[in-house]
Amino acid sequence: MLAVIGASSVDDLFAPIPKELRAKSFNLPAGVSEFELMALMREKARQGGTEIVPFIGGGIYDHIIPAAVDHLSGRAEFYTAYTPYQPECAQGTLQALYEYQSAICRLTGMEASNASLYDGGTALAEAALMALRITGRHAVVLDGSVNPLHREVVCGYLASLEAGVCQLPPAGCEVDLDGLMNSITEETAAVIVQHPNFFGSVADLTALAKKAHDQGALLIVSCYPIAMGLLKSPGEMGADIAVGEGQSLGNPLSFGGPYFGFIATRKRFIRNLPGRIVGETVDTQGRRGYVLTLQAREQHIKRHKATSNICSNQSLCALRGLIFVASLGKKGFADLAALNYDKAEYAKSVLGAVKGVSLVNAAPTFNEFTLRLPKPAAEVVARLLDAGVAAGVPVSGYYPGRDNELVVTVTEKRTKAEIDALAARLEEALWN
Amino acid sequence: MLAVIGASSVDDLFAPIPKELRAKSFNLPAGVSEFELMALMREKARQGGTEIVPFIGGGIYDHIIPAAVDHLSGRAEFYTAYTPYQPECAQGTLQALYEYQSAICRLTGMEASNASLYDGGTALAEAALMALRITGRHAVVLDGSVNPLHREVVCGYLASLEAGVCQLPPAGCEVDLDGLMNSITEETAAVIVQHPNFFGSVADLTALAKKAHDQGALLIVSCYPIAMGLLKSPGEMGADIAVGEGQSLGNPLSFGGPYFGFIATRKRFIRNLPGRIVGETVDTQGRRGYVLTLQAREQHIKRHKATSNICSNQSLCALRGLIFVASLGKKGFADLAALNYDKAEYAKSVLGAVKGVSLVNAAPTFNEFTLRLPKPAAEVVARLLDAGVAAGVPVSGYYPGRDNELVVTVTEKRTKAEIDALAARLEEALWN
Amino acid sequence: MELIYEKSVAGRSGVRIPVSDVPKAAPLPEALRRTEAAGFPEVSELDLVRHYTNLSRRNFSVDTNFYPLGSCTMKYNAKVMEQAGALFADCHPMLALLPGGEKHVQGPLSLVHGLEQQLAEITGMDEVTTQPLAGAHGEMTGIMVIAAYHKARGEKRKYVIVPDSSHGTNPASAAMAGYEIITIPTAPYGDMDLDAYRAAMNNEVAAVMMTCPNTLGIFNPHIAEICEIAHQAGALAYYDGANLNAILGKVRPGDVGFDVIHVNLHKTFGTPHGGGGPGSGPVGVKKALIPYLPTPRVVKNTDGSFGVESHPEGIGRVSDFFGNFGIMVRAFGYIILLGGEGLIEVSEQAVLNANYMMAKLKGEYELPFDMTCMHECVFSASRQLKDGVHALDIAKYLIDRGFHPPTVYFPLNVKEAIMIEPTETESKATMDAFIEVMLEAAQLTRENPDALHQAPETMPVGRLDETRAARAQQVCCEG
Amino acid sequence: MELIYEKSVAGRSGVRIPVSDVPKAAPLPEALRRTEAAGFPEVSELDLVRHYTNLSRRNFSVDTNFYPLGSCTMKYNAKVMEQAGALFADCHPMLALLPGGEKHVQGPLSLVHGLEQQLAEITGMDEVTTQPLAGAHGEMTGIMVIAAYHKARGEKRKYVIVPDSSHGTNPASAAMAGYEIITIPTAPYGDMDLDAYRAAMNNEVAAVMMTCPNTLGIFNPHIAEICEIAHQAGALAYYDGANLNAILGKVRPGDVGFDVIHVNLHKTFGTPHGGGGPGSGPVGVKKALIPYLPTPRVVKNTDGSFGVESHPEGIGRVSDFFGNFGIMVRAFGYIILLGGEGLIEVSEQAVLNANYMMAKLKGEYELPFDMTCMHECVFSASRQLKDGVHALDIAKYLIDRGFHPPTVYFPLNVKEAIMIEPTETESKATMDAFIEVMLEAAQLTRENPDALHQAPETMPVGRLDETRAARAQQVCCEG
Repeated sequence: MLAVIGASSVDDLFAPIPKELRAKSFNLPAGVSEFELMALMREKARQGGTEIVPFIGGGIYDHIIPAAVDHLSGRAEFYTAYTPYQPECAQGTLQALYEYQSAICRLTGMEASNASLYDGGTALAEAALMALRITGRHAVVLDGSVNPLHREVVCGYLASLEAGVCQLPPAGCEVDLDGLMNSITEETAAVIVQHPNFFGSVADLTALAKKAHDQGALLIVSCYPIAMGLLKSPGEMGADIAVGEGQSLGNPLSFGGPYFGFIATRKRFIRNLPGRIVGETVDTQGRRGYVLTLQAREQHIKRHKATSNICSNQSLCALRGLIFVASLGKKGFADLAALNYDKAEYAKSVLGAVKGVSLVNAAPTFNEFTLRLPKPAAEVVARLLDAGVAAGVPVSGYYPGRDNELVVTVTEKRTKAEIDALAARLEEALWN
Repeated sequence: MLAVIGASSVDDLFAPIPKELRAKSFNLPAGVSEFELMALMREKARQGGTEIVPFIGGGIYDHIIPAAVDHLSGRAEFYTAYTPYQPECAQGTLQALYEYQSAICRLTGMEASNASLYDGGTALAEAALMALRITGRHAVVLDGSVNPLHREVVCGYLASLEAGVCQLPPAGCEVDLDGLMNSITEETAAVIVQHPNFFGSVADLTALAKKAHDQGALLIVSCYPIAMGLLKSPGEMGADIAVGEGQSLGNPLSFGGPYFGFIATRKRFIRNLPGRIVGETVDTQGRRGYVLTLQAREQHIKRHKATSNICSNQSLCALRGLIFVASLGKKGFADLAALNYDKAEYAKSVLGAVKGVSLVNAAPTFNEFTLRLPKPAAEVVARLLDAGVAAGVPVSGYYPGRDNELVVTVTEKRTKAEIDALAARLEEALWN
Repeated sequence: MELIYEKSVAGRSGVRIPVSDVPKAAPLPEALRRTEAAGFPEVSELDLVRHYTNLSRRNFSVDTNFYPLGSCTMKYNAKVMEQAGALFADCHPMLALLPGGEKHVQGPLSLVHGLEQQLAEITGMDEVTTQPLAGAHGEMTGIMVIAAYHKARGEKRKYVIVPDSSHGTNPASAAMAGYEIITIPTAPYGDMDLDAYRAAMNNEVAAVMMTCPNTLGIFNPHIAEICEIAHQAGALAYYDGANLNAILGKVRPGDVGFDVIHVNLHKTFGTPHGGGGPGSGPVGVKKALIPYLPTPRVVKNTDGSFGVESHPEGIGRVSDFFGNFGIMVRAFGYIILLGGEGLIEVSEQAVLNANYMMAKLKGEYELPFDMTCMHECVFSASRQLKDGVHALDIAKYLIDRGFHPPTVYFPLNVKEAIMIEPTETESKATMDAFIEVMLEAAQLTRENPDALHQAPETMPVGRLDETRAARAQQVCCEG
Repeated sequence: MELIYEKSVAGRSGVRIPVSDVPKAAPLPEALRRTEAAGFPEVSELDLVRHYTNLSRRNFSVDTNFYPLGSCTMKYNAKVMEQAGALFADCHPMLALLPGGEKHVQGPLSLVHGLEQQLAEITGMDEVTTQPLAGAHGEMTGIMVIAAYHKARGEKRKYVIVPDSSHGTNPASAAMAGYEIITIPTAPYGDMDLDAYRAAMNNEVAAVMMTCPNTLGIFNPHIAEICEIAHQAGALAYYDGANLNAILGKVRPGDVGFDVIHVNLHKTFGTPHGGGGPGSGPVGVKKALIPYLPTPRVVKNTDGSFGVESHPEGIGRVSDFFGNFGIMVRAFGYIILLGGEGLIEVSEQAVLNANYMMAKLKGEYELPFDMTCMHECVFSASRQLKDGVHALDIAKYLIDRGFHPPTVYFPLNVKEAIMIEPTETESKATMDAFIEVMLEAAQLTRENPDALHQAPETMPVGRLDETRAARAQQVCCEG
């Protein structure tokens, strides 16, 4: 090969790089075999907390994953392909993403979805930016019961653009519907709420949507996809943009990622969607096919005027989400949501009966709820962790001063025995 | 569908079955979800002894398996296909099996391989039957240092056909070359030896092959495939049929199976091979392709006159074996064998140095060797098992009276630290 | 496509082996050392993966195509079972055979025992061994058990009876177990000729081997009588479980009078076929035969733990350990996943699907035995043959249309046989698509038979020259 | 192929959900309940698996085809990393954020920290955050860090400078971080015009964003000077690591003068591309910028354990946890597997391969910048255009011949660009096969250009009507 190139050594090929620019250090150990690597990885995974029974969420949930999801998303043709720039040899990815978009529309009650965003937090931030573009306004109203991790991402994105954020404190554990309605001004591009919210509470957002629309603002709803098997969808309540963290649709916990964010909207706002969109079309012989469409919005064409900078999204995770919902099907998905609801209601009944513990949510909840303990929750959680159970997320970490509150998550994977054991351990931790 | 059939219910379709023949019981629990099933399976796997460090073999060895082997053999197109009866839509399996046959020929130094047999024991039995067919004789001479599990299978197969088996006791831990040569008569169809033998000893079988041939008998060699990276192959030593247990080529331990048996021979004996064989040919346009060939030997054509009753073989396991050797390559395979040899030699040095312990093998060994302990090996092994190490296979289980001997296996996966720990534990078990 | 050997470049390897942490040992004597390393292909991991990935894409398979291969029961294989099987990858079977080893492998042993219990209940047998590694291996094992039984009674019997519609493995297995074969013809009503059978039965017969429903997909109503006739002559009745998928929960061979049965886990119990294996062929027996089962046996101790034992009178070891354990994991899981009701639905749906296929196709294709079928039905291409189109031509046409062909030319007692087994896991939509293509093939036979002779044209290769392969005997590449 | 929705039959499901072990709860108020269940497809597991298996077969991918997609670094992804990633499937990230939780997740935390250390050494930076979820996300994060740095110094700068050959994400990311963009043209020697850059630089510029080697595959010898010019104006130098694969162990951006860098784990560090993601875009910075890195940070405590902290002056959270952890596992493993020497070989082989391609093809294809390239080279189809053949036509012809096309029409500053990046993992044999087809295409252009316009003809679909798609905006199926 060197002869063909006309070089005498590989070093010759690096001659264009001036000597003074060469690396000053490159201090890495020698390579190993894959067997030695796996031994190291197994050791790290052993210290991964997987022996702890998780009653925690924070937007990330321990749900079942059908075996078919792993198998199909592990098909090399899916996971070693790139962004489908050449549609004729990428119909697999393209059709799957089109089916994904259709699934997200059905999940959220919306009309147009993109092909995925990074995660729940960045999806919410992109939705806020989208609302600014659509309305031409410069501020948003953000409910205080939106997941604090997501709020932090939203505020970071908006701060860069010097857009205003009006953050309301939560009304206890509830969405502050009145407060939000009263905070909408003519500068408000969107009202942002979460459904169910960080504390597990569920609210009907229909009136809020109407009020926002009356004032020329949009309603952005961040929703928990599994809950959409039971709860009114953002679309049904009149939301303009629905987003969410897609992890619970077939993506493993995996210490924080990769997951995917979803975003869907009304058809009239489609040109303001960030990211890739797949559209249906036909080929030269009239056969149906799929392509990346509306690319004029994107960074590789529009550069700094693009709707977003996003290039790589989370295709493979979105594919997992699609296969997850297609695996369960319409009824199975609804049944799964109902099972989550039943499990959490049962947990409420036994945890709420622990001496000194009370339930805080005023509204109905879905699969998460908030307890008030007679001791600081952080202390209790730390103690129970050592006993092998993650009892919940202390509210104080995100809402200073609310020391004794604990958000508890119960998915379909938690057994009655585990719930009962949590109640017993909690009582022990509180009173012994 | 019932209307098309003209039946009023599914029960109608079972009408041809007389009522009195109906099942008297069918007492099975209700079905469960795959998640509940996996919980049960994980529980069973947890009690699978995987925490025990294995210095045991018995024909089955704990070797590395490259990740590509799992991935590729897990391709649905391979593992959910059937026997390639329709070659045009089964070129994947057929070409892979042709490559497998070529690999087995190269491994064993032979000219023709079939597409796999069940396991090491049945492969050895099939080889014996093959020798009876080729020579028209009615007995075999079986060396006593052949794996006792395999000998039991061979004797069962031959007993059914009332063929004679002359079993020699092993000469200590060695192949009894003199004894074997002296036992060949004009009724001897084949001499059967193992390479290396059950005790780990390696012998040069060249003279034995010559002697067998001089007397009109065949030499059958059961060989350990990993050892073939270092040792003389059956073909090089003049064997007529080479067989073996293929497990160590890329198949997991999996509590006894599925593995595969391999069998290869001289080209002139090809019509006496049992089982499927893939051959190269061309299509109507002259393109190269592969088909099942020489099917006239097989049960579906020849029925009771077939060379064997085998129908399903172990294709997928053979595929794993192929991908394993193709993954390592010529040099990698030789290096792997050398590493096994080095590890075992090191283990010999440290275990042989344990107080009261001596090495029994008179010949060089490959990756297994035999120790003489100052106590019954069964007792020592049971005690060390509880300490988390399987120290070896006591000889007494298969050779009554040889109570203090222990066959120790050391593959490339055993680390120096594990070997040193075994020595320490052994010393402790012997003297404390 | 090139062979992997043709992609080899000296010095390459797809995987690095671990670094040695022990000293290099003194070399073996030269007389024992290989003179030249085995010529395995030398390729990068990328080239390896691309080769076998692309090779896999040259296969039809259940996961990509409808596969109505009669008598093979190509049902869907649930993905969760692959996850379950992988859990046991690192369990060493020798552990179970070590002194004091059993207690460390209670999980796998309980699984072996559990599967044996499940299969005993499903087949109506008293005890089951999972040792046989495939269906034919089960047949041979079963016949060896029968031989041991007769021998223990001081009898030396010479013959095994099989119907002419039987799988070729039946006579082949009986022959390997040392018996001579008596073949009984099929009567015009589709079952073994009862009179001929009665005439053949005598006290030199060790057993009769029956498949029921038989390979025509027909349930033999005289099956109990056939067992009875055998028993009266001191012979035993052997049930080939290849077609068990038709009668789960409906009929138990043990109840009907069979003494020995083998089942195919890779057919009835949903384990993948692997391109021709691994299968698994457990054998069930009635009480009188239990002592002759192969070694080792997994037993449940009185304290509820599981152990490993031998029957001293048993036939010994027919395979090295407990059978194809990984396959057993999948079958055990399959039975648990579906449960009793689920297994009954399997048979009901399998039979419904087969009868639907039969009803839809019998207008165009000759149906030699026109009666309700069980899980499969057998047509003949005899009408098409008049236009010069063989069953094989139809098979190849189906390939071009994306369907794996049915089994052709089997059973041997039907001319130009086309044997269709849809299985319970296929949807009506899939079957309808297949039916449409079958009807198209029939129409094309009348209009343009040559088009069928050209097929397949969409595959990487067209029809292959089997005669040339058999003559050339090129079974290993050079180099 | 049908959509999965079109295969739906009411009532079917591919998976059973667990049986409830708790009482049925009182229903939610109706006002909160969904009126109609989401219309997900209802199919059996077989239909599901067959659908997506067959769909997968409609893709080209690295594991099936050579994929010389310039600027995307489509190298092979070692299979062992998939096994490694799966080990962490059940690790809940919230555990790390709970009081007392860190000690239970030392494994994953040590891995995050380990990868950050590896990347710092490789890039010559002082600290790295793995939080950004893709390359563009890393760019935005990097620019936000730069903005926070300037803000902390009391400066409000307005502009970010990018060359016209930059990836579109550069200006887009800077814009999202609140900056206006100044674009500098490419000089005839293939790099950013140094005089124009010098002229544009002033104390209102926050940063210059450079890719080096640039998207033409050319290493800019003035890169240190470019950094220096920025620093003199109080601006910072940002390094887009998309092309880092060319210079591993050869050049470290930190040594050269860059202040901020992002790398693409899914390019340089061998993690799979997943059909467009997930990627991962860690950001490295020099010491002065460490305080502004996003929250949370994984730190090593004095006792050797790992903890989670925030920088109070940091830009806050840019994603929910620690980044795309599963991707990080693979990159961490990749660096360990190859080791330092292995990474150097990566770049050497990548550069050798690209120069080989360039040498072999430049006879037939116009090479606008004819000099030694790094890991990729950019041709123009301008000669072919004279016969009416566009870069796109050549791309489509390659599809028919089994090769994924190179990147076309990028970079924007080359007309009819054809951007080829073979990567280090491809063999000479594969490259030679590709070269042969490229030369064939050039010949066909002269002899029969229409043949190229027809391509592709071997795929499930021919050329697709993109205009129609954009007009129809059909992005979701009905029902």
